[in-house]
Amino acid sequence: MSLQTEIIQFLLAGITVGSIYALIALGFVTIYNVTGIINFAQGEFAVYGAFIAITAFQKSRLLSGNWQVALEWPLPAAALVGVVITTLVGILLYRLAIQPARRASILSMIIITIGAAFVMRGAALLLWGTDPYRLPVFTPGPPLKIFGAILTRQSVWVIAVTAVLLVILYWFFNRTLTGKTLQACADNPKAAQLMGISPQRMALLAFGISSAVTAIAGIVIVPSTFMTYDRGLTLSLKGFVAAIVGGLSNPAGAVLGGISLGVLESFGAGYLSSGYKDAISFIVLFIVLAVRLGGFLRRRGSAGERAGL
Amino acid sequence: MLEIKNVSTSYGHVEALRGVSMAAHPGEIVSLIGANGAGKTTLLNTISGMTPARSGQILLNGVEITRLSPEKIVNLGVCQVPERRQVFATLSVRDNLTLGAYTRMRGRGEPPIKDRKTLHLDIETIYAMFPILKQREKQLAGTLSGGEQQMLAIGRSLMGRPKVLLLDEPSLGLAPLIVRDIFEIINCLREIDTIILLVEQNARAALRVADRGYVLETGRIVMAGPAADLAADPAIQQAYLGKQGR
Amino acid sequence: MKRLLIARLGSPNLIAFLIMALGLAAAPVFIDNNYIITVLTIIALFTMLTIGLSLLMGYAGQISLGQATFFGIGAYSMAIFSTRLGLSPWLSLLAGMILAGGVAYLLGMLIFRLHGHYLAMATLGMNIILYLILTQQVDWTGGPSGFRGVPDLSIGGMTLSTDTHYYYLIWFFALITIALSLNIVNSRVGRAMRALHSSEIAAETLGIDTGRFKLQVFALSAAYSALAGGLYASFLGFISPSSFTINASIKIVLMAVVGGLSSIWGATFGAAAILVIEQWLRTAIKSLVPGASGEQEIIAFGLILMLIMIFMPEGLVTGAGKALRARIARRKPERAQPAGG
Amino acid sequence: MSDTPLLRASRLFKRFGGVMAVNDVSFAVQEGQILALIGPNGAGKTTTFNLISGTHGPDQGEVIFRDRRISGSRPSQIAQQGLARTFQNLQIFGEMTVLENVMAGCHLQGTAGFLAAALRLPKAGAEEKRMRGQAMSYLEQTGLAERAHDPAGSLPFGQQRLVEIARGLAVQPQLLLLDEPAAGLNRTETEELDRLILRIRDQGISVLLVEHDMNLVMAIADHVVVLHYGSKIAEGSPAQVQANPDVIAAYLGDDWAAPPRREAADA
Repeated sequence: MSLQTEIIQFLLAGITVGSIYALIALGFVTIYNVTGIINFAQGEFAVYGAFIAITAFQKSRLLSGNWQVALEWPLPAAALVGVVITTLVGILLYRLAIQPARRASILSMIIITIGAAFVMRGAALLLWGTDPYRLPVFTPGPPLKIFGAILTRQSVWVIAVTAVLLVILYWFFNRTLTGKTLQACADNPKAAQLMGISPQRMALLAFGISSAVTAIAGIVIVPSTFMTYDRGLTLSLKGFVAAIVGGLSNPAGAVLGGISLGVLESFGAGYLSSGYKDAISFIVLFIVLAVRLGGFLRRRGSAGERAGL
Repeated sequence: MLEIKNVSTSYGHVEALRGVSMAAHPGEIVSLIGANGAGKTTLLNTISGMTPARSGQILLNGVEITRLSPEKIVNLGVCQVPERRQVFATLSVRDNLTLGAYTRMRGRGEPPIKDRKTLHLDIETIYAMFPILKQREKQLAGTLSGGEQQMLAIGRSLMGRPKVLLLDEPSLGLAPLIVRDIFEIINCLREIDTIILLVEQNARAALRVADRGYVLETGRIVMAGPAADLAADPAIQQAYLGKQGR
Repeated sequence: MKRLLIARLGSPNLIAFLIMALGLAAAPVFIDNNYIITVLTIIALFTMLTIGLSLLMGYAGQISLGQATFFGIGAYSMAIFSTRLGLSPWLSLLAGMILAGGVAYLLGMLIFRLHGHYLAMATLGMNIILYLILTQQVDWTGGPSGFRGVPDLSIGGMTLSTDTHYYYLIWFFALITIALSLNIVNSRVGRAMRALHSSEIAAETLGIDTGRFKLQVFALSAAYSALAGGLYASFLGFISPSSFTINASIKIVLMAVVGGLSSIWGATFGAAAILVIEQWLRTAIKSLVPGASGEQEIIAFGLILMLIMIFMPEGLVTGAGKALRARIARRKPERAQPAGG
Repeated sequence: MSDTPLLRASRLFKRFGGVMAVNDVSFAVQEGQILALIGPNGAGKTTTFNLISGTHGPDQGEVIFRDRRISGSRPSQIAQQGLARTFQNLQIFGEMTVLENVMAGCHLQGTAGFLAAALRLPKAGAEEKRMRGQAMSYLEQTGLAERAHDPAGSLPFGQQRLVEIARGLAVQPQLLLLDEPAAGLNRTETEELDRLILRIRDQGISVLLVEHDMNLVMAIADHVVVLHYGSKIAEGSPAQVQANPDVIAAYLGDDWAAPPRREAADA
């Protein structure tokens, strides 16, 4: 393989993985903007989306084989169920754990979402065990060739789904009343309240949207990589790093951050060391934090933080 | 009418309002004046539910609104123009106005907005009052000048068709010439036949534009009466600048 | 001097400390069960870890979700220095503490400019990087399959070999940790730390160099953790990266939270409570769901974390004490003014 | 020595976004003086206060304290120079006892570090005893001695204010900055505060005061500086500024700004 092809190959792989990071980062940003909370359980939504879709799609043995499920729905229906149930989980998380503690300190809120991540991860372990799971590729067929580099059909799906989601979200936030209401809440929660907008209702909505987007990320990636119950944490951290790189409160930045992180990882794994691939994102995190947080990011905080939500 | 009966409000340990009673009627402008920290803004926040009263009653046309959530109070037609304007800086001028009608579009405020056309007409009414906002329609509110933001904040509140309009320090931080424009606008608001409560540090201007006034000092109403009488009272100056110094 | 001594003897901390020390010293006489002795020893280790975190989180108000990093540094320093570099085990233990403290200090210089979420994530990242190093640098660490043959410590020519030996040794260090920490908390530096937790800006205006204090506390908590790590490595003789994961870090957070974030005694209680619950849950889950494997107990841990933070953010020990006092305080005026009710 | 002021703020500027919060403000605090910084809402008092106490650095200009430039230093360094402050929205250490709060204020009077504290070295013990004694004397001065062992957060608001002042005194400052000390106090508490501030001044500690309560300012200040729209518009004795037409206009506004009300126009 020529150097040029190799570079394109790494780039394509990076963009594919980066799309997933971008979606998770968007999930972070959506919740953070409206509520000022960083949800450490974010990555678990991706795991749940994938696992639920798989369970609906194929015969599954849950609870260490004590519970057999054979729904065998078609893939689109299974995926839909994955997204819907995960969204409900997200909404439940807000109602049961976040809303009752909404006046708590940041430290408490971090611990609560960490606790939530543990509960979700433990429940996933109990239900699905430690086995790796995979969905079949959405459309089987030979991979595409781009300048000699290979792009699998599933990668095309990943990138396309990300692109479509971005368009939908853009439309939602900028063209619908509800979307603008969410933006208003992120911008100035106090003024939003004076308009008769309920910040708690908006926070619930943010959790719903965020968990749905992250669940979709989990579902589109699971045909190309195995999903295990403990992937949530790594996905959370990568999504968070992507969000930070993009400025944390900026959706477009989150997408760019996600894709650049994916590309960086892909090149790092290819040229430096595949074993330390996961360390790359944290080194990026440390650098970004050191360089930028001393300055404007820290002072600004999110709207929710200012309002004490 | 708006009635406030013996209302007290605290922030944590600090009692910001101590047994305040007052009333206001549609079509009149009532000014609340007093030195910094006298409790003027707290009074507005207590009416709008942002800082709930600890005791006492607030009645709007005979219906008790004390301790309802701010959202419910907005639904009943109490709209506040907050201190320092608080426009949605990252949204366009038009979107800011649209969100001002949020409760009406959700069918909870009166009269409800059922279609885009009604909304459009309402926004045009605001543009007629503030032509500059129409010019800036697509601009982000954060890019507006202070005076324009104040107009937008007032326009946004009017989109809610308020029965009670609470104006918190509309002249704060604005250049003197702009302050004049803002007071001109407040004077015109009398025509919409709403109850208008005006909190102002510029006591002289506030009393000139108002029909009646209340003077607050450390959370209590210490003087009340027709605005013209208050304006002529030397005790006002003492309320602001203290007893005779050395 | 005599009065001072009496005053000290009379302090509840000292009495509690003495009772605890006596009880622990006597325990092996009555317990003839290696399993229980081992569990008690592990409680001592986690007491040290939890106290380190309590000082950091509860007193200095800084969050760390990566305390297992320093636990790991201590353990692997003990293993590597004493075998590969030929240092004596005691020196290796000390070296591990210094190394962990130094790493914390340097890292702290970078990450303590951060607040809240960022700090939490950065400390998580720190833990993940350590885990990667432990699994990747196979030549030094033995990789994922672990490191065998960590030497035993010895005192005055006597090599510590039995579980009971280590029980005494590790509890000795744990009690020292408790004593030192109690002293620190009730001193000039302790007040500075608590002030910093309560209001950083106010502490700063009293002339407290908050930046330096955070670093020092972080380094101290790291040294405590490394001490626990070194003792742990020597006690078991075998270590593997899986003991130093984020799960372990969160478990330490959980212990601190259960005990109350700003309570030294709470740390011991939290460590004991969680370890006992953990043992119990492992068997309970297996009997509920036959064939289940893995760390399902984290469901319960997560739930405990959430419930405490939602309903009793100061932690069980502090929170329960406060609730009780509030109840008594509520009752008093009722009794004084029966007509008022 | 006596002709150089204790603190001199010269030509301070501070801009927040598009707003000039502090615009070319200069003034001086003499030794043994109570200086009040007043002005209507949004005049820039608090920002000026923050520039002096080191919470913010000025964009331009400098603050000289005892012949040393303190602007741009960290608050802890400024405290070491002999400048203490209180906060408008109280920043007491609520979980600590009143005594511990004030002992935290004695921080600079001690040197014991982690090691000395952990091992309870005799040096640390003696130091601790000395600090405790000092702290108690400040509590007696402010009338808080009886509450010494109560958690500071459990005190009524007025006494929490006093805890902050006692804590500030414990820094042993030459200049004490008080940020709206009377806010939230009732009338008797304010009068007690009057007397306390005068006593502090009589001990030789200068006081710089930002305050809304004009009765308090007019009763105790030696010198008053008036800010409006970020600029200094007047200074002088209380009686002088009270009679100053610019000050009156700043506080009460200009009625030309408003058009006359409708009825008046109709009549």
